[in-house]
Amino acid sequence: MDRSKFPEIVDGKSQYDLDSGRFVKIWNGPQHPGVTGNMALEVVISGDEVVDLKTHVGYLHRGFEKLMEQRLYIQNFPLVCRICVPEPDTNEYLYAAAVEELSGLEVPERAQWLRTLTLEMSRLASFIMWLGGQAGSFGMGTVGQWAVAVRDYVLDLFEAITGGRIYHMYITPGGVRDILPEGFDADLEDVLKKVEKFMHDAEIVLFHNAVFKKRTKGLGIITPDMIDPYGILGPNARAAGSTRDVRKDSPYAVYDKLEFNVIVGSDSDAYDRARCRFQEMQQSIELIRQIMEIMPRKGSFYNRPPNVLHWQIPPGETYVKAESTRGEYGYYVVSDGSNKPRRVYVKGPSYTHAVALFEQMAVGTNYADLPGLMVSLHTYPPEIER
Amino acid sequence: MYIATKAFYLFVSIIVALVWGLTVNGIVRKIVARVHGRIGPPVWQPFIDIIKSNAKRSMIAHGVMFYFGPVFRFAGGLGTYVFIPAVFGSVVFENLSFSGDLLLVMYFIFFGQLGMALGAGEGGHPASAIAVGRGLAQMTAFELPFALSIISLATQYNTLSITDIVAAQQAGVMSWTVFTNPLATFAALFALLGMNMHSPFDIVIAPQEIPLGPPTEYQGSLLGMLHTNRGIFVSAKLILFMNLYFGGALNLPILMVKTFAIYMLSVVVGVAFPRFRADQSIRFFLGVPTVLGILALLIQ
Amino acid sequence: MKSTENKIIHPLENAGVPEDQRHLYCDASPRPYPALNKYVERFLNWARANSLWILGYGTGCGAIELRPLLTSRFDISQYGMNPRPTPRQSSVFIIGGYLSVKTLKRVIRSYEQMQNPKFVVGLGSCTVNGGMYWDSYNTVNRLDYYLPVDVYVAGCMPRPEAIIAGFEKLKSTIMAGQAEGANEYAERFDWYKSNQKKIIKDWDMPDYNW
Amino acid sequence: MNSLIKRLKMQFDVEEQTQRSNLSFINATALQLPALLTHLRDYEKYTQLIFLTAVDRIEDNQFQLTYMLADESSQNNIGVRVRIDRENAVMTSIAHLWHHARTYQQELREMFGIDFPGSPGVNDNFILEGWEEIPPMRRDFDTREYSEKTYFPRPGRSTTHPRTAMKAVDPDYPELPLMKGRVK
Repeated sequence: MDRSKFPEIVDGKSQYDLDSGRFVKIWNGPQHPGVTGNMALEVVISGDEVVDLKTHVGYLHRGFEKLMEQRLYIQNFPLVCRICVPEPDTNEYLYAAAVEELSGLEVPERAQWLRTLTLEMSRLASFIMWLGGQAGSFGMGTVGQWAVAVRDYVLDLFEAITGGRIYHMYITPGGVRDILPEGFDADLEDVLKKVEKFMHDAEIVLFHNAVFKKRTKGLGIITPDMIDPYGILGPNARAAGSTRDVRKDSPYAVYDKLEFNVIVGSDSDAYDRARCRFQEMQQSIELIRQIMEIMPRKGSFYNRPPNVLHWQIPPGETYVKAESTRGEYGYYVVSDGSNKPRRVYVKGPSYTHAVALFEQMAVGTNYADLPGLMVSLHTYPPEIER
Repeated sequence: MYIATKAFYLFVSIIVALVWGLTVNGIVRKIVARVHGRIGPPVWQPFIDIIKSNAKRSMIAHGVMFYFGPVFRFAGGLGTYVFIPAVFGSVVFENLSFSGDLLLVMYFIFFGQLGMALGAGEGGHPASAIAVGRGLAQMTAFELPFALSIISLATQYNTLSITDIVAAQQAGVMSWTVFTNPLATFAALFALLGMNMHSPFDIVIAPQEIPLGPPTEYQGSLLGMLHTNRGIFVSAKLILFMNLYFGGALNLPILMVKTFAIYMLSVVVGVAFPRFRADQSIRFFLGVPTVLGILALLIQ
Repeated sequence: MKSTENKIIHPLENAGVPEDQRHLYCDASPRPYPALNKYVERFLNWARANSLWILGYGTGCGAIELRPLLTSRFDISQYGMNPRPTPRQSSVFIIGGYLSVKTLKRVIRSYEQMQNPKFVVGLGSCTVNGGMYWDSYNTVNRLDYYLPVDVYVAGCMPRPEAIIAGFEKLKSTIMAGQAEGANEYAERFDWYKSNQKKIIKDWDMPDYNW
Repeated sequence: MNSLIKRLKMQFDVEEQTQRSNLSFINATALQLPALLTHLRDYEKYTQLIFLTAVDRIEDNQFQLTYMLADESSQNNIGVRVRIDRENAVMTSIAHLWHHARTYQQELREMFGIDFPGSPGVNDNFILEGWEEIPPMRRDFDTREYSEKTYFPRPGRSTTHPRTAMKAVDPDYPELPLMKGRVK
């Protein structure tokens, strides 16, 4: 982009003179309803235009990676889902997959299907909440309210399967914790119909809304040549024409047995990204229906690991990845042969989106568009600082 | 004696307007909640909020102008109301309409905002300052179609007195301004959308962007005063529009029905639209509404 | 701004702030405000309990359950609760779970900017004893060492129903006139400050925030 | 994947270890790392830096840095492992290759104390604030001891070892008590 009218950057810091009266520095957050979660934006504006932005993270740092080194492998299993609150199942799956790969533990077929089901459901729930957030950040509280309510129906399903609304602790190393309850199919279909009705309404009220189009079209454009230098992943990259989707490229669980297309956009402005995510929601619903149709209903769902209190995993290291709603989510697990992991590194896709990319994209936008732009990148702070 | 009676009547009138304004606010919150799929707060919630705001024990100040902000705002709301005849032909509710005309009322609508701007600027919160800038710019924009509409009305009725304008509309429903001068009415209704600060024109108080806008720093009884003003000012604006465009009211029930119906316009638009940015809303007001206003003026 | 209170209990130095900015901040400790006449206070407490404004600050993962709570499913606005985006106007501070030291600093600033009857609800086990992160190097273990807490809602994560029950508890406490956390904070100001300063190593903010 | 490793071995002095068909790790020296990464990025289509992190190999008195790259189709991953000295932990910055490498290096500087001279803003606070101890992710930092010393632990918590905790629930522990009778 043309930076000639913005302050010069020296050593990663923008050189602006606050005393000149041309610039105002504003802190958006951490106590600010406009930022997603608990993070802060240090914004410098000139008039209505953002001339510099710095993201401050670390408000949610709990030291997960350190804590995981202190705990047994099985003790980490309830810990990992806390890393990403709106979509915990990806973390559970990845941790389980990494441990299984290092220890050579087999996973029964049926457990893989159940895992895929919960993964898709959590993707759907997370997307619904994102849609509400995107609408809310542009002042469309109605869709925001509807979205959270509809997401709650999905959470009810999770409660029926796993007993937990937010944290499920369902996907354990070796399989899953339980099978589907009685009458789940009918409940699921019921909820999917509700979600579809909501999406139909949202399409009319939001995507066909002139004001929404006016606000989002042309806002925060990601060009294809930005994808690699900024490490952009997931729908943000796909809206710019990339076809990377971990579910398709290196299928995990049973994604290779499902039929779906990678959703690719063209413009990658905020509207196009919203559109892509909206289509991914529809795709999620279709995938859930597919899974329910061809999922095996009999067989083992859990391969018992050896006594988990003395479970020592042979030395090695691995990197496993899965597609979350924000993009590729990865776990890098190093084992040194003891009963505790040597190192667990969690790679959340928001890490690059919220810091390096957002700091770049925000420059030159209108101050009033910042919250909408931020939500349109779909970032969750907890996976940045962990 | 006359003055004492008059003052008493005025007091009653203000209290009624305040209660009605707050009740409308409560009902609107309830309706919006139902659209959201919620139960919503009780209708009397605005009253509790005001009591609670005044029940705050500690208070902070940012200088003299900080205190004056809500006072000016309240004076603006009060001033708007007392120079409008609330109920046509009623002794109690005619207020001070004999001594003020449309221009004075328009001045008072502006006055409150300016006072608020001064006070909020003193508060020192950058978000307030930004919001004040946006608010004044947007207000100037929607004031234009409104003013054009008022001028059109003045030429139509050949007077600036609100009482006379109401009197001229008493011949029946078809003599209301909305039917005799629809262009001016629509221009003014667009301006009302801006005045009521519902979406899409609520960028001034957008909580996602500049937390709450001008009143960010206000708390305690100052906030209570702002909330009280919100009741009176809503009543005043709605009654003004009812008088100018919808034939006024002959008694309180009609006033309630008509003002509520006018307010519902803002509410319906508000729940169905995201908000405009300040520059976009200014462009909007200077577009269709202004053209409507100019046309109304030309036709007259 | 200078304090308008003449009664200075304990002069504060604001040592964490650069010298040329110290005059911008308050230099007086907070003071407790006595309750008014019994019957007046009872009425005011009723109003306070029925118009709880929540500070919109999601400090941790508990914030995710506040959304269903504030929206259609569990709509707490029917009990007169509303999110407010600014600490000046809010009366309830919901600590949504674990507090990292960095967040605690902002929480203290936000809390001190709230006006006198103010209440703190600690959400989740992590505010009680550190919960799942009890041995983490970055999260505090006991919230009540840093802020006066009125109600704890245990669980990880507490369900919305539990949070509503917590609010009911808070309401009854307020109506009984026992939710005097702000006064307690003022009375034991030195103790709270010393605890806070013990874990916030770089204290670069004023000692008391108006 | 195999042909890539062969090509790399011809140009660089690397060892490789294949974990999966689509994941390989190669060991390189710190000196050849920038050249290796540039080569992978520009000629082998490994255009994306997925992450950069460190593992504390305290027993060897070394840090292991892992640079995880993904190829254009994001099908294959290659992890480049580099060992550097633990006492004087300095590494070449790769912020000029990828913009987001800056934050990874900032984080490593903070959590492990590894310096990356020339990386923009590497000495700024990223996650922690006012940290005075040794960098917390180093193995010799005891988080539990620090927490107990600092954060006023609430009395009453005795042990967390699951053996005792689970015994308290179910006396006949030897089998997995929670799964009993559910496995079909």
